[in-house]
Amino acid sequence: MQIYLNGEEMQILDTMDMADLIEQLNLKGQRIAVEVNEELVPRSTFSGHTLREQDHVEIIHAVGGG
Amino acid sequence: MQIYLNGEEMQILDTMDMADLIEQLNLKGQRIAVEVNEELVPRSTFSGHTLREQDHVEIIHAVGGG
Amino acid sequence: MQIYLNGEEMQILDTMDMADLIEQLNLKGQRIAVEVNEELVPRSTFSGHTLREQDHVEIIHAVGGG
Amino acid sequence: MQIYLNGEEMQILDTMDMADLIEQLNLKGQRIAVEVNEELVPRSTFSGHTLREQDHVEIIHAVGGG
Amino acid sequence: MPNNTQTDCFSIAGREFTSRLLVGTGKYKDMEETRAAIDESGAEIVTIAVRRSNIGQNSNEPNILNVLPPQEYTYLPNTAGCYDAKTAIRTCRLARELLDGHNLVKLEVLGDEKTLFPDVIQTLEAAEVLIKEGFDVMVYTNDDPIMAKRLEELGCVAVMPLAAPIGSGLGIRNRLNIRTIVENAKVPVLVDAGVGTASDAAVAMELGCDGVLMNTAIAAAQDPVLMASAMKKAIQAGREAYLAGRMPAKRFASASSPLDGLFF
Amino acid sequence: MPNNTQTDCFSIAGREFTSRLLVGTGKYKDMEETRAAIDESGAEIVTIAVRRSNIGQNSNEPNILNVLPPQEYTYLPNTAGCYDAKTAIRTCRLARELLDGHNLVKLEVLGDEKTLFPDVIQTLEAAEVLIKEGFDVMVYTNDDPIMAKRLEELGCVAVMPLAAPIGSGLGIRNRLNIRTIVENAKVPVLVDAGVGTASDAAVAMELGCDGVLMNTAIAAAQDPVLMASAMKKAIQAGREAYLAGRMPAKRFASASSPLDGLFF
Amino acid sequence: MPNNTQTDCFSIAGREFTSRLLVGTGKYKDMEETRAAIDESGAEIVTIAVRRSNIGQNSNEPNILNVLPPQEYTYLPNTAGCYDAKTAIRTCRLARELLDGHNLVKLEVLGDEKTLFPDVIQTLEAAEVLIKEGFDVMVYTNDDPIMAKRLEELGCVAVMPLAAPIGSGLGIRNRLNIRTIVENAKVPVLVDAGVGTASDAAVAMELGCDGVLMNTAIAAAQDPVLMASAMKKAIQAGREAYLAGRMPAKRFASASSPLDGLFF
Amino acid sequence: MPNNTQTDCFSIAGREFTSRLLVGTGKYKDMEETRAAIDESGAEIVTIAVRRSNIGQNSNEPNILNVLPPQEYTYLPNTAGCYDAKTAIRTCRLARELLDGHNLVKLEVLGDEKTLFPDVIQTLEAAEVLIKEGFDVMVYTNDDPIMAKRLEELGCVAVMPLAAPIGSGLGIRNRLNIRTIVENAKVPVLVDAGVGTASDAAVAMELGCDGVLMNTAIAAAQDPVLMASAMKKAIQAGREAYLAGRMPAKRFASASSPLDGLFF
Repeated sequence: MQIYLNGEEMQILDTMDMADLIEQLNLKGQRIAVEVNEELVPRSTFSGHTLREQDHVEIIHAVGGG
Repeated sequence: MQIYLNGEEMQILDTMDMADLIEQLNLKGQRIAVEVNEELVPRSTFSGHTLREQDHVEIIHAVGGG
Repeated sequence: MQIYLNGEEMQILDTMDMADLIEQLNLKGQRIAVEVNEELVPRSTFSGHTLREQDHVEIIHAVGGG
Repeated sequence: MQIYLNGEEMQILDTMDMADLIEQLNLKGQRIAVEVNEELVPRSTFSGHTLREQDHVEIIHAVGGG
Repeated sequence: MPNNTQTDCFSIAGREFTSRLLVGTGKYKDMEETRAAIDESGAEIVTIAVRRSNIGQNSNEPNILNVLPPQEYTYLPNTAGCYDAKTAIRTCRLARELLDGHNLVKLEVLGDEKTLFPDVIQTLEAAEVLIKEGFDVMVYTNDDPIMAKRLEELGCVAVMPLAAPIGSGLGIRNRLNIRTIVENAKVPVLVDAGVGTASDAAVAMELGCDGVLMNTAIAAAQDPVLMASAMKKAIQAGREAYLAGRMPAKRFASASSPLDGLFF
Repeated sequence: MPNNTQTDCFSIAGREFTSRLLVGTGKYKDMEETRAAIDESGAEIVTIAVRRSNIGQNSNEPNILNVLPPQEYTYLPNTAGCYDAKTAIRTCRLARELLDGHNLVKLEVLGDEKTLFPDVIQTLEAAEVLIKEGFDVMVYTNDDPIMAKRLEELGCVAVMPLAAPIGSGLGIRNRLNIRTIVENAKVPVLVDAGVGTASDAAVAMELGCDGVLMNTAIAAAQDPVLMASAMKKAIQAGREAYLAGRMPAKRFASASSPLDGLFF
Repeated sequence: MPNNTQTDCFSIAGREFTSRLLVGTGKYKDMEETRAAIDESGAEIVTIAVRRSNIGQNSNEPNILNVLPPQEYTYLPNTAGCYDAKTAIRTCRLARELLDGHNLVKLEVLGDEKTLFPDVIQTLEAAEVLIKEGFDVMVYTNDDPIMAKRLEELGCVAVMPLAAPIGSGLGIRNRLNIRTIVENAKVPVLVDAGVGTASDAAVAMELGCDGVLMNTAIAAAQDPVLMASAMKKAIQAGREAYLAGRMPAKRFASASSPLDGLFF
Repeated sequence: MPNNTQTDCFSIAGREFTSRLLVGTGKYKDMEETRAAIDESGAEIVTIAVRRSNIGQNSNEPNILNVLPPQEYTYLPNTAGCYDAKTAIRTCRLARELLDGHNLVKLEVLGDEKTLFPDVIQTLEAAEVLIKEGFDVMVYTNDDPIMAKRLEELGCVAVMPLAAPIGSGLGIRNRLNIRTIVENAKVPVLVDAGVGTASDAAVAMELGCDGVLMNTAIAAAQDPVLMASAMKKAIQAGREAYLAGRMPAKRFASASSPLDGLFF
């Protein structure tokens, strides 16, 4: 199915949950935080958080800023 | 009955309407505006506007200010 | 003989006095003032003020300034 | 004879020289400098510098200042 | 001002004005001084306050509305003393009734007594209601360009940032903010409050303001009438300087007399 | 200005003047603009420079003395461009001869080309000689109160401290010094040089100066004639504000509308 | 600082800090310079931003959190770039999740891109929600004392008025407002944004601020590491001067050397 | 200051110094406070005055020279209180004799008691004589760039323009003049007099001055020792900021956090 990852279209398997996505993106264990459709998805709930068609997924990290 | 006129207690006849009050106060024809219980009372409606026990009547005029 | 007029070399007749020079320069009657060798030469003394070889003559006028 | 010491009249022996005066004032060895009649008197010349009637002697030292 | 005088008027809520000096009518010694100073100022718009009429004590002192008759002046009733939207709205309604439907008001909702700075939240709330009720709102605000823009977008007919605290006479504390407000605005911007002397008023106009509203600077001068004249001229001077386009400032000198033709 | 206009003139070397704005005549586009701007300024005293007459090149352009005739204006020939006492003295002598004995001069002896600040040592030297020779010396100086006093004691008829470098338009850099000079002086004090816009001129007058001399601020404005009008009004405004006695500045606010009679 | 150093720390949301200089981590040439400058600054609190992780492009450049490890620094994630309450709230939630529940945030909700001034209405709205959700909110605001008080009353742990527009380096435009905010506040007041050089930071502290937050003034200096050192010292100097109690300013002079004992 | 500390010393008359803060020794409560404050300031050069020794009254109070021994401090005897060249010269000769030939002096010849501004004419005269007699003259002057240059050309080893009247604490009244003096100078330029608090000292250094000489700002603070520490840091901060090269000031904002990677 299709989702949007950080604003870009992306095709993923219908069976994937957030944990799978993070894994596939090689972001496991990295300092990130995730939003789906403007709602925060706590890390603790990644596995089990099923993704839906057209979900807007945002994966963010820290950068230098003032 | 008792009303409050510009913050002061005042005894008036139960039959009085606003027109009567203004008359009694010798304010007729003067540049004033009137509020009862924080609601504006247009000059056009003075006669007929009956006063009630405990009404808070404010009669204001223009003064110098900046 | 040679003099310097407003910084420029100039050849004049040996017999010339300041009045002659002013005349020759068509400056007669104009609002000017004259210096020779850094000394003021009053208008009243033009005729009779003989010029000498190498005299530095400055003829000045008024201009806009602040 | 009379001299002026730091603005005050003072009687001293006619035979006194500057070294004697400094001694008498218990200023020997102290950090001071001396003027007589507005002229500096080097320490090296105290003995031998004879004082004269009406001399104005100034003995100065260092103080806090900015 | 040379030829273009006639053309240099400005309009508030459809009314045209030629004087860019707006004055308050408070703090004067008496009505006579009030009238003399305001005449001298050349002001066309004068602020007034509404207060309880002192009933009974049949004071013979003339009312401000007689001293400054409506044929000669445009009244700008204010909401001075209001610390919340509700009282400000009540005040405006009373003022409109008092003035037979005159709907031009100066809205000020104050935040505290020490600074008399506006409470911008309450100000926005009151402005919204008053505009809905058909008032033409000239609004007193702080010198925040963002807030000034919001008030304009809400429909205020003029935005009036403070120069400094009301009655402080400190002059324009933040010229950059005033200039930015002016550059952003599509409605007239008037500096309201804080002007202390003539040069302050000239500065406000040189920043591009459409006008200045003041009271204490005139009323609290040792000679209010003479200061009124000074302010009138300062406003014109600042306006003309703004229109004339000032010379660029340079760090170093540049001679005013020609360098050529020197004879030494 | 109300009634006391007629009384508010000032005198330099026994001559009475009503306009406190003195203007230079340099840097204008042409003689027409020069005349128009100076008319608009209302100036009575105008500075001029003396330079080599351009012999031969029979320029038809009118001379400044014809454009600004002596019946209408008091000339103030300057010594612009002089970097030592000697050339300044020569310049003044030539100017006096040129103007049939007119002995009012503006003495400026410059220190360097970057700042055009005065060389006060050479200025003192020149002033002494010129005063001995009967000149009425209006002297350009820095804003040092001590030097201003020396020049007054020497016999200068007016002391003219700079506000900022000539032609910089930076306005009054050091208000305290100007105020101190004014307080100490028994002769007229005029700010000379550095004014950039109308409010600068008003500030100078509010500090108590007797007048302001400027050139570039008017000539280098985008619209010199309009700026001349602005400066005229700013000088009057600042003067009147000074005479009127400004309100004291306070850190905090003070309401302009009465606190009693509030109905809420 | 002499003896009372140890005692002069300040606390935000129950955390104690000794450095009153807070720094941003943006705009540096690279991570190395970032680290060097921030080390030199002595800052204990550093702001960070949250942005989309650049997925795929497996950039080896170290992450800011590794360069400035949490054992050494207290993070202050900001909401830079947010123009409404909603996005600011989302940003704070993500930051808290990212930092394992760290709930100290810098809230800024911007009004426009030209000034980057805050939208105080949206700021109040966001602050209310965030405080309810348990965040410790250090809030960026304008220099309006009324608004500063509202934000404090709402429960913000620190109020951070701007000195001038973010990244402008214009210094403190309105000292009176900052001083008034400090005098009214019961929570720490930090100047945030607008500082350009060391003396600006010292002035902020002399006004009584508890600290200063800056980024561009250090990062955009020609030598950021040296400027970081300058800022560290300036903050300390200003703080000590505030505590030491400055001499009163007088208009005129007062000799530093004794007048008695003069021998001439 | 990072690595380049060691290299950042400056020299006066061939002597090298690392502290750019010079302090006076007057106006302190007692010698103990004098010593404590001057220690804290880190100053290497201290001014002293010479006065009549109080003969007879065998005061046990220690002499300033014992409190601040010559092994630890470089003395800078001043001519405070002198209003003409002659007394200033006498004072310097006495000081040199007093200090066994030490020929570094601070020359100040005052113009009046109200401003304590220098009499530059008398100052030039005295400087010329003193330099001929082999003194190293650090000279107090006004902020006129022309005069500063003359004094340098005469051979003064340092030029010390005032920031404001001695003991006024008004800070730097005319930054442009100080900057111009610095840019023109080939000898050290130190701001002398007028500094009131730490930020004033930082500003002086940011303008490029080589140092600052002060007395009242420290001695008249409520806590002189703490203020001495503040001044020490402010001087270093201002110096480092000058060397670091400050960011350019811009009128509008520029974000400190990246604009790309925004997720909303």
